[in-house]
Amino acid sequence: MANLAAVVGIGQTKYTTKRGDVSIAGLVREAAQNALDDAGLNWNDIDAVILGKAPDMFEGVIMPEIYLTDALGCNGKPMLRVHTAGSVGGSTAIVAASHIQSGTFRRVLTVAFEKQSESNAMWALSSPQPFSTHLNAGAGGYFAPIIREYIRRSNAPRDVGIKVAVKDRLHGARNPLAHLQRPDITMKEVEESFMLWDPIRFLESCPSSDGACAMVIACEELAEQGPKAPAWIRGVAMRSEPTMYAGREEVSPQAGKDCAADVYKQAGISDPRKDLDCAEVYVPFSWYEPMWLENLGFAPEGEGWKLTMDGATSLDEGGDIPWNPSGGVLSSNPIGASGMIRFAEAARQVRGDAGDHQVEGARLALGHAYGGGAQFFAMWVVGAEKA
Amino acid sequence: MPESEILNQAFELGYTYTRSTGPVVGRFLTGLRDQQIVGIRASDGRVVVPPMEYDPDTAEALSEFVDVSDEGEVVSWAWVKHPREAHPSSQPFAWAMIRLDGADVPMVHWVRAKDESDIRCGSRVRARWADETVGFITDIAGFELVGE
Amino acid sequence: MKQIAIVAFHQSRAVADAGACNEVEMIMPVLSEVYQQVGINNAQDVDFVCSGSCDYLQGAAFAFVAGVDALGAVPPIKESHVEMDAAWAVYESILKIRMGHADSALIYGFGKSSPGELPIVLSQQLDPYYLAPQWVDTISLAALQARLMLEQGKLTERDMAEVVSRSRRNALNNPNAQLAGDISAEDVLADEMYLSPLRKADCCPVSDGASAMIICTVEKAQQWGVPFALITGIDHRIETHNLGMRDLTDSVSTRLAAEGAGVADGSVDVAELYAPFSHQEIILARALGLDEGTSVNPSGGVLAGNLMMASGLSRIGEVFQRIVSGEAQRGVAHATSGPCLQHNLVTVVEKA
Amino acid sequence: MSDQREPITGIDVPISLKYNFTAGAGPARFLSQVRKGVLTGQRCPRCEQVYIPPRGSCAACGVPTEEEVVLADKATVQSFTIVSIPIPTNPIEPPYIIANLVADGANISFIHLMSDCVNEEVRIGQRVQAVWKPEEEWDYAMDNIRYFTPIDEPDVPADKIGKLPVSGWGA
Repeated sequence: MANLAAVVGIGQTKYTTKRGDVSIAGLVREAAQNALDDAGLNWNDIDAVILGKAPDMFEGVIMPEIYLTDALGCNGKPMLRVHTAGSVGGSTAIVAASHIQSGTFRRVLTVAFEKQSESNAMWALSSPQPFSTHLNAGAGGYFAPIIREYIRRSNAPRDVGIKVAVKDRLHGARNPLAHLQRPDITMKEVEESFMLWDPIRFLESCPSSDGACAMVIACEELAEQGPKAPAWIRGVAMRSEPTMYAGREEVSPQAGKDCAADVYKQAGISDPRKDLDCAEVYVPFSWYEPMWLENLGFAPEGEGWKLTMDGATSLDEGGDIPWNPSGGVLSSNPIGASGMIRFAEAARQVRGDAGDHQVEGARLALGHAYGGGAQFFAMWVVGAEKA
Repeated sequence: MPESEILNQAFELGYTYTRSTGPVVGRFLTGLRDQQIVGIRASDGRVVVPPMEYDPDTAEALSEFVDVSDEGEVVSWAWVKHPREAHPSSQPFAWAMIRLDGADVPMVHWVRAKDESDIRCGSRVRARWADETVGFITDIAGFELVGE
Repeated sequence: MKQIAIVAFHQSRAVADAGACNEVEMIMPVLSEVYQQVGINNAQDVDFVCSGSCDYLQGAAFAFVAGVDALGAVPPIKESHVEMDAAWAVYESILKIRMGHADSALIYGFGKSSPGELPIVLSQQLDPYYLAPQWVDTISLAALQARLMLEQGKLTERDMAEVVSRSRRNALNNPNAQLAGDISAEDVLADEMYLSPLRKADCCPVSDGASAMIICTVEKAQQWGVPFALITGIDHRIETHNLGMRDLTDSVSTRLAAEGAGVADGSVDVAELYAPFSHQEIILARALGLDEGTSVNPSGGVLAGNLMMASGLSRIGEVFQRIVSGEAQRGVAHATSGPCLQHNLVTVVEKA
Repeated sequence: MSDQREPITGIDVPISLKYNFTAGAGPARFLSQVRKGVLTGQRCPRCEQVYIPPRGSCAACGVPTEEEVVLADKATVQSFTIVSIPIPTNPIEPPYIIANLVADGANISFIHLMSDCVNEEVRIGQRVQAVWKPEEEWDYAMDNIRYFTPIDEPDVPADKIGKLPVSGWGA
């Protein structure tokens, strides 16, 4: 049996296109310091640091934990660097939790970041390799055909993606840290926005952000002594499958289904829509909400879009299972941190500490991240109670 | 299985990153543009050049800037007989750890010397400023040996 | 704390250029060797997989993703990755086993360093404002460290040459070594300086290759019915990035990790140290408190072949092999990362 | 040297690293055939699925793919996107169609351009064929095929995509 562990401190930066006022270290440090302050701790209280980010090429700093040691108060301590593509923020939190759940440490700091303004993610993802077809059209180009296939199978109306785009931006307007602040966004505006990778429109895509997210995770004894309510980690799961293999189900990847089943089992969840109070799910293109609603078992296959259209996932429409109350990846996307933000926002909800985007009475929440060609999954369930 | 040909192709991973510096790194680079070298005082009182943003021992954010000399002493050095293309000099040169006067912690930069035998630990060196200083580490176009 | 058993290890030959061989093709043969050692089919038969690699070695983002294609990850598997030497993947895997989420784990590391100019590529792991833009390569930084040792009388050029000579001679018995030969310290000293005070032989070669390991609970090892050794201690520490604020003639982080791993709790028969430069082996041996009784780098160490991102894992594997063969009872493996030994991991492996 | 210039808050840092890329053994065998105008897949000895372009392993089974299978240059549209933004390092003018195509005889899609078609009429299940560059321009590259263009064959039902024999789909 794993030891109990809980999130006792959460720190984030404001997400924005370019944090021109800080160095890379300064950005990472800001989130880490905020997490320590939130936990009422100082640097000496931390036993180890676990760092995550997406490819080093985004900032052009190889193995940045080496340079970030001093900013993260890690001189003389263990430092681990995780990289699992877009799911990395989630995986990093899970690896950090394992430092406590294994009984090896009592309190660790975990941080994930991306300073995308230092480069251009599209560039780093599209850098041509010899002998390959130079047709890499970025993440949108990869996911658009999969979305098209989802629409074909489910017969979903064309405005589902538009509705998600509006819903998550309205959620984001409640979250002062969100990059996009669009309280006035309309369906018409999204519909009329430029079609980038048909069927994905500009406003149905995530922004490119600078930002960092950090958490302090502690053992049971120390978590109970903290100044604020802990978010107890009730289940952790990761799954991977290859990017391309014959017969691969790309619309609803098996790795996502298995990962969800695993984390639900640990947390004692049999009906995720009923048992969970809210979810922070990695939705970088709006159509991924209905797709993940099905993949994660919130709706039967082919019917995820109905929940979206019924307002079930909307805070503003009083939905029963709000998805991405923080605004989600569609409102802020510092790639390497995006997964950890989902995990941290889930924790904020069950701590009752989510401000204007608090889901009333949230006791159990899902944090979700995915990466690569929708092949790497990381999920956790956090709760207000230990079990 | 048929034998594979070996297919090679050169490629360049080239990109210009636009880095924001934050106040500490920015202050140092601004100093370089003005041909001034600035360090920062660590929690134990030592002056560190170039300035670190965070103290390695206490993890505290540092902020007390200290002007130091552009002249100092070689603490360690390595002789590059065959410079690499990326290196700052195409002539043989020395990488060095240099403790500037007024600083306690040596910095890594390079030293211009004709021959390996011209340099030793304890050699005095002075920054040679680039013709145009722009606020970049290469504003110091290497250090030159100072006659004793 | 749950005891961890090492049950399988394999390393590919360290070669200067793996030629027409991509990541997957480099990894698959190594994995199939470790599968055979415990009698399993593929990664489906372990509970967790963790790898270590670095995108910049071959200059492609997400290089590690290709590694998954070598695993047989259908149906999906529990898998993770560190952008570090795979020795740290061992560390992550041990945590997974200790927390009860896995009974067994497959770990692999791979690196094809030959396509780029490795010492220059690695200069970009330095701080991005002061050092990386100067393109200070890793060999030059190690040379600055060696000079400090020499100046302070902490070693002589002859001491370094003896490390090289022993490495080359030991490597004669290591079929995976890239550099091996019966050369004496005098032979080494007769060579000209490469990057003074380092001679070429003081520096590890650039190699391509991969290695893999399987670890598990003792119960699982007994179930598999294969010889195993125990990991009785593991710890890793990083230290300040500022080279000027470190005592480069010592390795404080190695000392701390050795203490955490319990190196001093018994005699050390064998030590495999990830010392990419000869003088660093001496720094490490001192920091670990090793004495005459310890056989250091019997494989030849990384001076005989350095699989970036896998060399640290291979050090653990080399010690494991010597213990299960009965050559040693207790050994220490070390892995490093960053310039001038900034980050160090120490593992104690003992006879079961 | 005091001056009134603004303090430095940002710097441009050029990073350039040179590599000599070597194709893997599986990809090299594939590219050698493409150079001769032939598309070859590689069959997994375990699950018998045919991969193109081969990357050295069957990703599902984690075993080397060795047996080579000559494929048709006819394919089926598995899915596609109409791209309206220019792609860095990509000279093609938008809007253009990038499709996931499964060649007859293969069990997995590759991406390629579609052209000589009405963008609005492109659909999942559509039949297409390669339009090759002149033979004298052939190199070790998939862009020996300039693009794929629709052909007059009935659409393939979704559940048959990726399962056609090399002899193709009844005309």
